[in-house]
Formats: sequence, structure tokens, C-alpha cells
Amino acid sequence: MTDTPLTRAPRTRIGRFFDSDIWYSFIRSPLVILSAIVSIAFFAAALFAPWVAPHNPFDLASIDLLDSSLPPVWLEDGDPRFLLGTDDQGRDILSTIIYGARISLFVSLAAVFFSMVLGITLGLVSGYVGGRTDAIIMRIADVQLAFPAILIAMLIDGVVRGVLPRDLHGDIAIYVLIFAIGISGWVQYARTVRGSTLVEKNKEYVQAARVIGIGPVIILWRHVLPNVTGPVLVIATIHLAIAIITEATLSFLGVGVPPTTPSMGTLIQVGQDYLFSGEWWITIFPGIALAVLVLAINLFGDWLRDALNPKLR
Amino acid sequence: MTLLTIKGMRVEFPSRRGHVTAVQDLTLDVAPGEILGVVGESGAGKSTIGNAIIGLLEPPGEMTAGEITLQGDRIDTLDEVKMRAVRGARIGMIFQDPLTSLDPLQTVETQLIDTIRENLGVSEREGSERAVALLDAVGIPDPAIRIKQYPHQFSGGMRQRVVIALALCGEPELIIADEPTTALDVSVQAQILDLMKGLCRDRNVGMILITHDMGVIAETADRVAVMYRGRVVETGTTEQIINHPTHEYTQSLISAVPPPGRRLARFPLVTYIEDAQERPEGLNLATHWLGQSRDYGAASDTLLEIEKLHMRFVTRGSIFPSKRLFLDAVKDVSLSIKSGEVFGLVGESGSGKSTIARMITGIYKPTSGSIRFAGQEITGLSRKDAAPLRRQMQMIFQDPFSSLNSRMRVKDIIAEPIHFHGLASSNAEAQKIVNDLLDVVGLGAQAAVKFPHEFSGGQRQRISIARALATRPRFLVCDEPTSALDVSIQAQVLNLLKDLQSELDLTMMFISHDLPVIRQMCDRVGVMRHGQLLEVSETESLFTNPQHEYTRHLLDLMPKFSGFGAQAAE
Amino acid sequence: MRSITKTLTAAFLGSAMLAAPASAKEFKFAFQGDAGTMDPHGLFETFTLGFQRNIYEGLVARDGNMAMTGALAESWENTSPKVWTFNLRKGVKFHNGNDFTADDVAFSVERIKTEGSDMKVVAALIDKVKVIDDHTIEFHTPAPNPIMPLQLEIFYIMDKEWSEENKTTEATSVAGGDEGNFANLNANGTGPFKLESRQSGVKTVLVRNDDHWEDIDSNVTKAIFTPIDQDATRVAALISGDVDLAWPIPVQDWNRLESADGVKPLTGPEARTIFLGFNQTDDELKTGGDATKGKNPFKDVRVRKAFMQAIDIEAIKKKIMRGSATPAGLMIAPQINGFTEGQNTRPDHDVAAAKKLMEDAGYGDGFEVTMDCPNDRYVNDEKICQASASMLAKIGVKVNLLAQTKSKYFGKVLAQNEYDTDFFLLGWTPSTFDAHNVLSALMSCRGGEDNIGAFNLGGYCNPKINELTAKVQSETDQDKRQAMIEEAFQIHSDEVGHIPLHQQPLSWGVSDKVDVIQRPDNVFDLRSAVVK
Amino acid sequence: MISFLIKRLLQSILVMLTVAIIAFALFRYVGDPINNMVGQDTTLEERAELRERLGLDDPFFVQFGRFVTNAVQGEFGISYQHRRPVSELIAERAPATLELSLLSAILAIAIGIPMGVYTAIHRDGWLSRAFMSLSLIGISLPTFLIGILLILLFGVILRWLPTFGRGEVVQLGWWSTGFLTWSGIKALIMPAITLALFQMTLIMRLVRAEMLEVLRTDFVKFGRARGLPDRYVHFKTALKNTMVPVITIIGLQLGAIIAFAIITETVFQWPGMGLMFIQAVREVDIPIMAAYLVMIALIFVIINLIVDMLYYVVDPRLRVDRAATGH
Repeated sequence: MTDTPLTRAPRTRIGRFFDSDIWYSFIRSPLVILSAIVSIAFFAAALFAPWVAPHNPFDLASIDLLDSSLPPVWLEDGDPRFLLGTDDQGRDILSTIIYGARISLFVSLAAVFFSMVLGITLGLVSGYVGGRTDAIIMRIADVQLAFPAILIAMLIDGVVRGVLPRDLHGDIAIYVLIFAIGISGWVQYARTVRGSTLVEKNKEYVQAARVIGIGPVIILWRHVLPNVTGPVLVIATIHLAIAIITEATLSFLGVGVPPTTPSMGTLIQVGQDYLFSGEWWITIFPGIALAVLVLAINLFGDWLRDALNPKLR
Repeated sequence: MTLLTIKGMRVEFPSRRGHVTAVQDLTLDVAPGEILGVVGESGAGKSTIGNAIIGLLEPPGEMTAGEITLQGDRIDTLDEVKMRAVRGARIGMIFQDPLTSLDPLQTVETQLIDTIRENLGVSEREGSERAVALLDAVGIPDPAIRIKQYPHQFSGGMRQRVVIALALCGEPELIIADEPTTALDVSVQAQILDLMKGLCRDRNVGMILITHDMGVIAETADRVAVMYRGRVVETGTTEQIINHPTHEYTQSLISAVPPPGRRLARFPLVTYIEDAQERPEGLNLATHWLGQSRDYGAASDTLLEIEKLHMRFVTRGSIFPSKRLFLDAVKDVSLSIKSGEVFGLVGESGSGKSTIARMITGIYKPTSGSIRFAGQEITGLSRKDAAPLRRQMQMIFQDPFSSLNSRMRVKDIIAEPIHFHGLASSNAEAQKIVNDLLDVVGLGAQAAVKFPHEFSGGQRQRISIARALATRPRFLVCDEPTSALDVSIQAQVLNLLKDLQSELDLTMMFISHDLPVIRQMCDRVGVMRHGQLLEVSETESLFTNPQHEYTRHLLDLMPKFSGFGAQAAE
Repeated sequence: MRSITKTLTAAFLGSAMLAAPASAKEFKFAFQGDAGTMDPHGLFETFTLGFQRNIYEGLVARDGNMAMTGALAESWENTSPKVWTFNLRKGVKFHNGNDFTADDVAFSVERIKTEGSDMKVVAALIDKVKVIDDHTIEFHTPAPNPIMPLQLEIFYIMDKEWSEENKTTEATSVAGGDEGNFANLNANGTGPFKLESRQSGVKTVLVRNDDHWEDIDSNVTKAIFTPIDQDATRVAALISGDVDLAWPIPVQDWNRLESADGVKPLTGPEARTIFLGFNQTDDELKTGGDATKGKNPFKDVRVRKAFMQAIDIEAIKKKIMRGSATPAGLMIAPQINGFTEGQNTRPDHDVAAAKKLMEDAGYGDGFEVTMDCPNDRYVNDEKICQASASMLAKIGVKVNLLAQTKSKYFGKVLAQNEYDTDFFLLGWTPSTFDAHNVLSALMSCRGGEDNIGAFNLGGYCNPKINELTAKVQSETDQDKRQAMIEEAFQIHSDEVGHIPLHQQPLSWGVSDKVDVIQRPDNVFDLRSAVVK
Repeated sequence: MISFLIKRLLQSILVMLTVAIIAFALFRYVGDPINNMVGQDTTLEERAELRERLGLDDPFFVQFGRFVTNAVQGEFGISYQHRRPVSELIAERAPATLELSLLSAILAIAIGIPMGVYTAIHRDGWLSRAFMSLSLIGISLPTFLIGILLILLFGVILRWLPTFGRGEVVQLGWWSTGFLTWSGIKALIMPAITLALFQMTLIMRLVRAEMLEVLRTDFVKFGRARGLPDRYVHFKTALKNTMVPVITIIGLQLGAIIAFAIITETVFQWPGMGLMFIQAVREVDIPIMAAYLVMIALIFVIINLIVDMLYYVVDPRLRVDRAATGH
């Protein structure tokens, strides 16, 4: 294909972002724009929850049990103060979703970040150093692949419960969760980064850096890392969606965040108790919110993968 | 009588930045048994022609004008089903890379027989017989046995023979060969070209041979079409084109091909080519930053001395030592390079020449042996201790696309060694040096803020050179610096290297598989094969009086094409 | 294991090959957890003992109205202050055909004293036994005990020979390994149902014991029990007809059951009182913040009273319990002997008054405390805790809720973990249905003899109550006894030793195709199940 | 072939040993075996004696060796909750999980692969787009939510299918199967679909991506250029080449199905290992957690060995020299 006249410009920097093919492909797909908007809206709402949410569901003093189990505002008995109704404790569903998203997103983002840092580091080292180090890291990765994230997370949770004093567990549950989800996701990053590193390290620009005399750490940081970010970005996006689902699932199974600071998964689990009793809004709205958020992130990730893969264009 | 006629073909690739016209106003014809060479440099649109004829243009490309007729039948308007009957049965195609052209999971036999039966509708048995016969015809020994094997069990050259056999399965009237020998070694290349020539003659099959290599054209084609920027600029017999080109582009193209028979002081400046660059007049390197404070120790007579250098790679690791497999890439090589000399290393792929370069520059650690640079042993040095020496030797790589970090701006790429070795006291000074270097290599300071992808291959190679010069080295290793470049660009880069070498009094190790290029560049040459250094001699005496049998063999295979005035072989 | 396989195979072949006889009545029921073991002495837990009741029998029993009846004992009498004599029923056979005799009773008493036994509370009631003849036996008690038969209801009798044959003469304990574990999975009782197969945590199948001595109402020939721990799944299983009886049903699903075809909720007041308790032992709160450095606010009665007034029990009743709970002012339910309606009052819900009390006590800015709460033990337990937390927030108390599964919760707050709690929710049904049990287990100072105050998790202590409790134990004059009970309860109420919340409802869901009797102690007895 | 297999086998053993170390550490250090075995009034002397009897004072490697020896024989000690040997519990529960996982795997593969192939070949067709959109929704809805909705619809509203459990099972030796009774089969449908859905969409997307990759290769183009029909190029050339990378991931996914069954089993009250495991996690029942860990690893290792052998069948390059292809 040396002859194709359309020599495609390799990836561009943010400075030229708006001129790039990625931006072009982005503004051409309304669904992706929508999913980006939805995702950003969720992130913004979560970030600015205290200003966005009509109530603060974590402020126990502001909750009145007598407001509990009110239906959404458009139904009979709906209360205009509570747009999507209230849950069994009298918390505003809309606000709990927003605050729940805050927790879900915090846990997932932190877990993704943790996975990413760990995975990239191990992947870079594995790919660049090679030899026995590589073999050991990759064998560990193989072993870990046998255990899906959810299982690892549960094991870790179980271990922490066994090791730590009980009272502490509630306080650190979120960090345990982040660690558990994070530690279970590094393999993807490590494998991808290792693969890219193996390719990049044999590229001549890396050899040129070595000829200059630059050491491996700086080479990895300055030369290899920026060149492996594309696939990492894609994995991170999709991993974020998975992390959100994992968090929700763990909370649903009762090994996630404590119900006093409910995440979206906890909300669904709590609401599930009311599915048959007709108070469907307690579980359905958080369920929809979760599905929409994950769907939006997945759509975005899907598009990003295609857009960053030059072969697909 | 013509076999294939193309009239006024135009191929366009719609894109968001407007339509790109890959081929326009193309008119060609091929007669049965004739080999038509289509030659041109990257981006000339030559591969597009082949794909357009066979109806397999990469989407979104489409043929927007013109017509293609095969033996009087219009084929460009056929629907997919009818076109499929043309492919294979009437037009065969050979691609560039034999390693990826074959299905790795099926035996050669299955691929051959299925193709034969699909195209000719013969019985299983007849298909099988034909398959063996075809393999025999393309020169595969023991065809009845080898047919049972999988593609990975064949060598590159053998695979290309299988590809040719597959292209012949449907007994086509025309074969389109798209760079069929580019991925092969010189010695194999010659055999494949011979084979194709013979087959065309014997079977009276017409062929369109698409290539960038004037040498291949000269050896093989009956007639030549020269393409430039999607148009045919000149058509004629091979003899005419090579010896009496009329179009300015053809002339410059041919003048840029390094002549194997003699050494030029400089290549003629090719003005026709648009990104031709020479550095500004009046740049005096002696007063320039590059020329100043070349504060190295006294230049001894011998700058680099290699003794019994050995490199062994493990190709299969195992806990049992007996199960391990090794490759001895470099076997006990000893050589020395004098100050100010250009030392050439020549050999086919896998001969170990690049490995030597990488051991000298510290990318690989030799298994045994010694390398002395300016009298100092460098093999055992730590990275820190080696740093002052690293500054004195730099390297230029083969692939202009991968040798620059695409995420960095040109100024950062060139400034990196300056900062690393502490050669500038401030950012501003470093910037100044970068700008000077860009001037020296003929790109100009405005290139500094751009990213590598904004440059062509030749320009990128200039950036590589600027980076290599940034440490003010006295020894430069050039590893196939031009083999990925078009000939016209190659000529300029070689000119630049020559100029720099003489003006800065650089010592150079110049590695290439291309003997004519070696002849243009080097003072002394070493010939390598299978990791061994077979012979070292002065360049002129090597070409006129080769000592080693292998050297003679290489010289025999060297394309006889020699530019203006030389006789086209055979 | 192999024998189960065999019986299962046989059962399948039986049911698959023969058309079920017209009289075959199958009954399927589900609970939120499984019976912990089939060993009647292995686990002191209401559901486990209630389930085993279908297979094993004690000397005495309760009927559907909780009235005492004879079971394996036909009659009993307090032959001397420290001796109870039981006349055993004649002609009773174990499922394996062995005769039931006084030796089996004596053996069972020995067995509950073995290391793995969880019935040591019962064992402690008995000093020694004396076999008079095959069908007469004497129990000698360490002290006079007028209510002993009541306390023996959950003491089931095993067959001596069978236990010896199967090397299970000691109560099942995990330490013993496989050996001696036989009774955990297999059963040989005298009850109306035989254990046909059991996969712990999955499914337990009982079949009718045709040779049972008693004439019972039930026409069930085969009963299949499945634990279903998710509320939603359990309700769904009931509505879809996959089970005939399921409990507990979340109270909020009652409407759903009412409106669904073929099923209905079965509810009634449970004798269990739900209450909150405080750590009144330590000098500093274990889980308090800076506000309680070196202090324990719960030692101040004003704080305890403030807590009580802060809790809006009517809101909990209306919203969380869907109107189904009975708010309580006493630590015992109306069904319990010793209950007086006059004492069953609560101070009004009054946030302002509560705040005032907090200020008076010096905690105007509130303080922080961790609340221990089970999340699968009582009806909407965790939700009650959450609601309490938000109500207490209104008087400035920051409650950190630690809601856990019952095993972990009990593992934390009970004696074996040194009562590690500051503030907790607990529920209690006096197993004897007598106020003395509550006085003794919940309200007496800890550390006395005979496990007194064992479940007084917060260590509320007024020696006067201990005194009264001891008297109540041996007082035989009912009026005097009642007066002492009332005096003790009054002290407790005045000092707000605990905060009684409510009696929770029994909440079962049954298919229209069956009739069952719901016992106030939430035990389901197959003897009452009739398939229509 | 033999040496290749031996090599893989050795690797598998290494994997199992690694997992065994983790399981052992769990067993030995997370849950205090003594505390979990004895009552609160056991004296210190008795505890010490029990320690000695159980060999908890032996050196690490002796203990680990004993753990592995026991584990190889399927002995993982006694469950704290169930008071029964874990091996028995696993044997009792494994058939339920394996049957459910197997059916789900078959569903996921039998539907996922054809859909993936279809969407790759008809890249821009409306049906492909529909499949792709559906698959995105499929991976975006948490499994437990799907399960609950299915129960609500088919179990409660329509009353077509049972809402929980396995229905009637038949004992075949120690194996209990739900495939032989009508109620067993009916009980399988919803859990199997719930469990399969996620893996199915994953497999579909994977097959599609790999197939698109293969369809861009030179040998596919060369196949077309020699006049081979689409049917041949798609199925005989492209699909076969697609399967090479796909097999590995499907193998991994099958292992994942068994672990993912935890969620499905919880929602449907399916009496399998997953349900037991989640209860064990909640109750910190370490022997079950350790045993489950080893079980999953074992299944993974077995699947991987099968995958390796399949590789061997599919990819001729391996038969000569595996190192040369450089995976």
C-alpha cells in the first residue's frame, strides 16, 4: 500500500485536535455526540452533586421518614419536591441517583486509574525489559485472567472482612472496592501496553534515544508511553463501563459500598425489595440511570476504538 | 493485437477534504506475451491501476472515468458476479509480500486445487494433477511432496513462487504483478524475475509489472510506462526510456539512480522533484556551531577498532540447555575504521551488518569481543561512563517513519540529545542550535515547530540526520539510510551525507545492501554473509577485482542498469 | 453421601415411574435461610429448631396457640422442689423402628452436655437424670425451677442406639471432622415427618411418617423445603406458585400478595419485641468522636430519654412497617406472661424536648456513635436502623450505621466478642413466653450466675432488677410474681435501659391451596399444614 | 506434540501452585482456623493442643505441602457455615453450576459466533447495525438487572417459567442433572439466558472485530483476486483464520461464565457453587472460598489445555515450531 495517494496523517496532538480525523468522525456521528453529552452530564452532575441535586440524601437530618415511598411527581400522590419520587427512607430518588452516581463514578474512575497506572507500569516494564521479568509478569497476568474481576473483587472483600476489624470495614469499604476492582483490571492494560511496547521498543526512534545515551526510565516515560496511549485510552473507556457495572454488581450482592452512602448498585438492590410492592421507581430509575450511563460510555468507547484504529477507517 | 486496453482511466478517492485523484487520463495497452513495466515513485498511483483493473479498489476509491477492455470485452462495467469470473480465470494477480499473501491455515495443495476447480471447473483429480504441474512449472522442487505442506514451511522466495502458481491456476491471459520482488533479497529477486519472464513468454501471457525499481524494469520489461502523480508521463520501449528519456521527470529519475559502474562526486540535482531541497548557499560549516569546539582527543589514525566481535541471540529459550536454539548473528568479526574514512558494510538481509552497527552504538551488548573507540574499550562501560563516547558517535536509521517519535515536535526531537549531553546552557541556546541544524540539513528553521508526520520520507531522514549531528559527533553510523526512500530522494540524501562528511571530516560506517550506493559513498568496503566478514578492500578494487566468490556472485546479480548511456542488459 | 444418592435415585424413579397416588399431597415451603444443621443439639436457633421439630420431638410441645401440650411425655409433675418427673408416652417408635424409652432421654441429656452442643443453656438446667423405668424419668435441677417444662420445649430426643451405631453420640461440632458428623445430615426422630434427603443450603425433603403416634391435622405426605435468601425471588416464587408457603414476606409486598391470584399474606402479631440498646458499661464510647472523649453519654439517663423521644415510632410503623407493627412501650409483647397494658406507654415523639434533654446533658452539639444492626434478622431491621439514624440526626447525633448479616452482627455484639457495641438494635422473643426470661436475659446486670444478663448487650445495670428477677424465678404466687415483674419493668422504663420499638408482625405468604397455622413465635409446624 | 503438551502441562501445574499458595494463605492466615473451630470457652491449653494436632506450628512449607496434598485429594477442610467437608459440598454443588455454565456457553457460542460473522461480513447492513446496537445494550445492562426483569416478566407476570432453583433433578451417580426432567429444563432456561447474554455479546463483538481484521489481510484479498467466491473467502479462509485468536478468548470467557454464575445463581437462587461462594464471602467461610478459588483455577487450566490442543488442530504453524510464530 505504499502507493495509496491518500497518505493518512498519523495521529495528531490536541493542538490540532479539531482538524483531526477523530474530531471529524466525532461530529459526524450524532449517537456518539449524544453519548458523550450524556456521559459528561453524568460526570458533571456527580462532580457538582451538592449544587445540582435538589436534596442532600446523605444529610440524615434533612430526611423525613414521613416523605418516604412517594411516587414520581407525575403520578397520583406525587410530591412536587421529589421529581422522581422518594425511597423507603424518604430520600429524593433523583438526588440519590446523582449522589449515587457520584460514588459509583468515584469508585470506578479511581479503580480504572489504579488499574491503568499498575497495568501501564507493569506492561512497560514487561515489554521493555523482557526476559524473566516479562515471563513472570505475564504468567501472573495469565493466572489472574482465570478469575473475572467480580470474583477477585469478592475475594478481596472477603479477605478484608476477615482480616480487618469489623467497624473499620464500613469506613474503608469504598477503598477496598476501588482496590478490588482496580487490581482485577490491570491485566488488559499490561498486555496491551506490553504488546505496544514490544513494537515501539524495536522502532528506530527508541534505538535513536538509546544511541544518544538516554536511560530506560526516561525512554519509557518520554518516548514509549506517549505512543501507547491510544489503545490504553480505549481500554480505559471500556474498563470504566465494566467497572461501573462491577461496582453495581458487588453492591447488589451486598459486598460493595455500605447502604448509608449508596452507590447506584446499592440503590437498585434496595429498590429491588420494592419491585413487587408497586414502588417500582425506587429501583427502575437508578436501573435506567445506570444502564444509560454505561451504554453511553460503551458507545463512546466503541466509537473511540474504531476511530483510533487506522485500519478500520 | 492488444490484450488489455485502458483508455482515459480516472480513479478517485473521495475524502472529507475533497476528492483525491489517484490516477487520471491513463491510457495503456498490453499485448499477449508482453511485459509492460509501470514505474514510478511513491504516490504515483501505480498500485491503484492494478486494483482498478481487477475491480478490487480499496473503498471508497472508485473509477470515475475511462474504460478497460480485455480482448475486446469491456470489464470495468461488469457486475460483481461477472467480474469474479474474470478474476483468476482471465486476469491473475501477484502481490508484493509473499509472507502475507497465502492463507496460513491451509495447505498449498488445498489453496491450489480449490482455486483451480473454482476457475476451471475440473474434477478433484485433474485439479490435483494441474496443481502439481503448476508447482513444477514455477520451479518448486519435489512438487508432489511439497504441495502437502503449509505456507510457513516455505522460504520467502519459494512462497512467491507458490503465489505465482496460484495466480496461474485459472490460466489467465494477463497477470498483474504489483512489486513482486520488493520484499525479496537480490539473489532471489533475480530468480523470480527470470521465472516470470519465462512464464510470460512460454504461455503467451501478458503482464503488467508494477515497480519502483528502474533496475527491475531494465531487466524484465519489454515496454515501460513512467508514472508521475497519477499520470503517465512517458511510454516507450525499455531501451528508449532508459537510454533516451524525453520527459524531464524520466530524465531526473534515471539520473538519480546510482550507477554501479563508476563513482560520482555528487548526484545531479534533480530539479523536477518538488520537495528537492538543498541547503542555503553561503553556510560555512567551519564557522558554524557544528564546526566549532570539536573538542575530542587527538585524532588517532584508527578511530574504531573491532576485534573478534560475536553476537548470539537466543531464538528459543528453554530450561533445558540442550533444547535452546541460538542464532549467531555476528561471528568473530574484526575490522578497523580510520579517522575520516567512510567504511561500507554490504550484505543481504540477515548477514549481520545491522547487528554490528547496533553493537557499536550500544543498542546491543556483544556476546564477546571488543570494540575500541578512539583507543578506549567501550563494551564493558556503564551507561554513565559511556555517555561522553556516545556523544561522539551517532546513528542514522533506515526507516524514516519509525525513527522519529511521532508524538514529539521536530525541535524537541533534535533538542533531546543537546539537553541530554548538556550541550546548551539555556533553552534559547538549544533552540538556536536546533534552527542551525535544520538549516544545515536543508529544512529551514520553520520546520522546528512541526510534527514528523507533516514531512515526507526524505525530509524525515533529514531530521534524523540533524538529530544525529546535534551532539557534534565525529563518527556516524548510517544503517541503510536511504533504502526506504525513492531513488530521487535517495540521491539528495546521499548528497547531503557526502557534503557533511567532507565538510565536518566525519568518520562514517555506511551500511547498505545496495552495491551501487556503496560504490558512491564508501572508501573501503566489507562484505558480509551469515554473520561473517568475508572480505574487506578498497571500494574500487572490490568492484573491479573482487576476491571472494560471494562478492563476485553479488556483483553478478547487481542490476546492470546504469543510467544514461549505459547499455541495457539483454 | 452415598445413602442420600441412593434414596434420591429411588425417589426419582418412584416419582417418575409411578403416577403419584391421588392421596399424595406435596407441600413446598421456603424460608430466607436454611436450617443450620439436622443435629437437634447442634444449633440453638429459632428456625433450625422449628424445622427440626417436624422430625424430632421433645418431651413437651406447644400447639398452634402456644399452649403447652405433652409430646414424648404424657404428663409431668414437680415431685419435689428440685425434681421434675416425666411420664413418657408408650408405644412411640423412632423412624428406624427403634422403641422410644427413658434411656433415649437420658442419652439425649448426656449428648447436650458434650462439647459440640449448642444446647448447653438447657443442659445447665439439669443437674442429673434418673431413669426410674422405661417410661418414667426424673430430672434433678440445681435450684427450684417452677418453669422447667417450658424451657424444655426445644430439647429434642434422639435415639441412643442409632446414635451409637452411627458414631454420633456427641453433638455435631466442626472440630470433630467427618466422624461424628452423621447427625448433621441425617436424622432419626420420632416426629411426624422423616428426613428423606438433604442438600444443605439447597433443598431438604421430608416425607410423612405413617407410624407417628399423634393424630395430626396435616395431610401432607411430602414436604420440600428450599431456602431462598433474596426477598424478591422468594416473593416471586410464591406468586408464581413454585412454593406454597414462604416467609418472611417483606411487609411492603402484602398488597402485592393481596392482589395476586391464588396467594395471600398471612400475618399476625409476633411475640418478638424489637428494641434499641446502649453501651452503659464503658467509661468512654468505643466509637465516639471528639465530643465524647473520656465520656460515655449513654450513662446519662437524659441522653437515653432524648434518644427515645427523638424516635418517631409512628412514622416507622406507618412507613417502614406499612402499618403492620405494634409500637411498644414495654420490653415484652402482650402475649407474654407478665405484660400489663398500663405500662405499655411511650413518651411522646418530641424532637424539641429531646434536644432540650441533650442540651441539659451537655451534648447540645450532639456526638457521634456507631450503630450495630443486623440486616437479615428482623423485619426491615436495616431500614429501621437507617430511619433511626436520620431521626437521631435531627437532635445532632451522628449515627454511623454498621449493618451486617446476622452471623457477623451476632459475632460482633454478643458475649463471645465481649459485647463490642455502643448502640444496637436487637429483637427478643422470650422462649418461655414468660417475662422472667426477659428480665433475666436482657435486663439484669451481667456477670451473675447462670448466664444472667447474657443478652444485656449494653450492660444496663440496676441491682434491684437482679434482685427482683431472682425472686420472680422462684415465686409461685402469681399475683406477687406479677407485682414484682411490674416493679422491675417500671424501673427499667424510668431509666430507659433500652428503647423498646415495636412488636414486629409475622409476615408469611401462603398459597390459597394450603392451610397453615402461624405460631406467634414465627415457627412453622408442618403438623398444621393442610393441602386442599 | 508431546513436548508441547508437557510444557503446557508444566505451566498449568505452575498456575495451580500459584493459586494454591493464595488459597493456602487465605486459609491459613485470613481465617484463623482455630477460632473458627472451637467455642468461646475452649481453654488456651486445648487450643494449643488443637494447634499441634492440626500441625499449625509446622514450618510454612510443611504446612503448604500438606495443604497441597490434601487439595489434590479434594480435601479443603470443613466449612464453618455448613459444618461439612468442603469437598462434599463442592461435589454436591458443582453439577448445578457446570450444567448451567455449559448450557450458557453453548448458547453464547452458538449464537455469538454466527452473529459476529454476519455483522463482519455485512458490515453496514441494517441487521448488523441492529445486532451491534443490541449487543451494546447487552453489555451495558448489568446481569442482575436482566435476571430480575426476566423473573418479573416470565416468572411472575406470565408465569411461564419457574422463578428459582433447579426444578426436579435426577441423580446419575454423584452427578445430579436437571436435563432429564421437564421441570429441570424449564428451570434452566432463564438462568442460562441471563448468564449467556453477556458472554454472547462479547463473543459476537470479538468475532466481528477479528473477522474484520482478517478480511483486510492480503491473503483474503489475494483469494478474491484469484476469483474465489465470497462464500469461500468468508468461511473457508476468513472464518478459520478468525478462529485462531477467538478460541483463546472464548476459552477464557468459558472460565468467566462459571465465575459470573455467582450473580445469576444469586438472582435465581440456583443451588450451585457460586451461590455457596457468595454466601461464604458474606460469612467469611474461608475453606469454601479457598476451595472455590482452586476449583475455578482448575477449570481454567483445563479449558486452557483444551484450547491449546484446539490451537494445535487449527493452526498448522504450531505443529512445526511454536516459537516461530511468536504469540
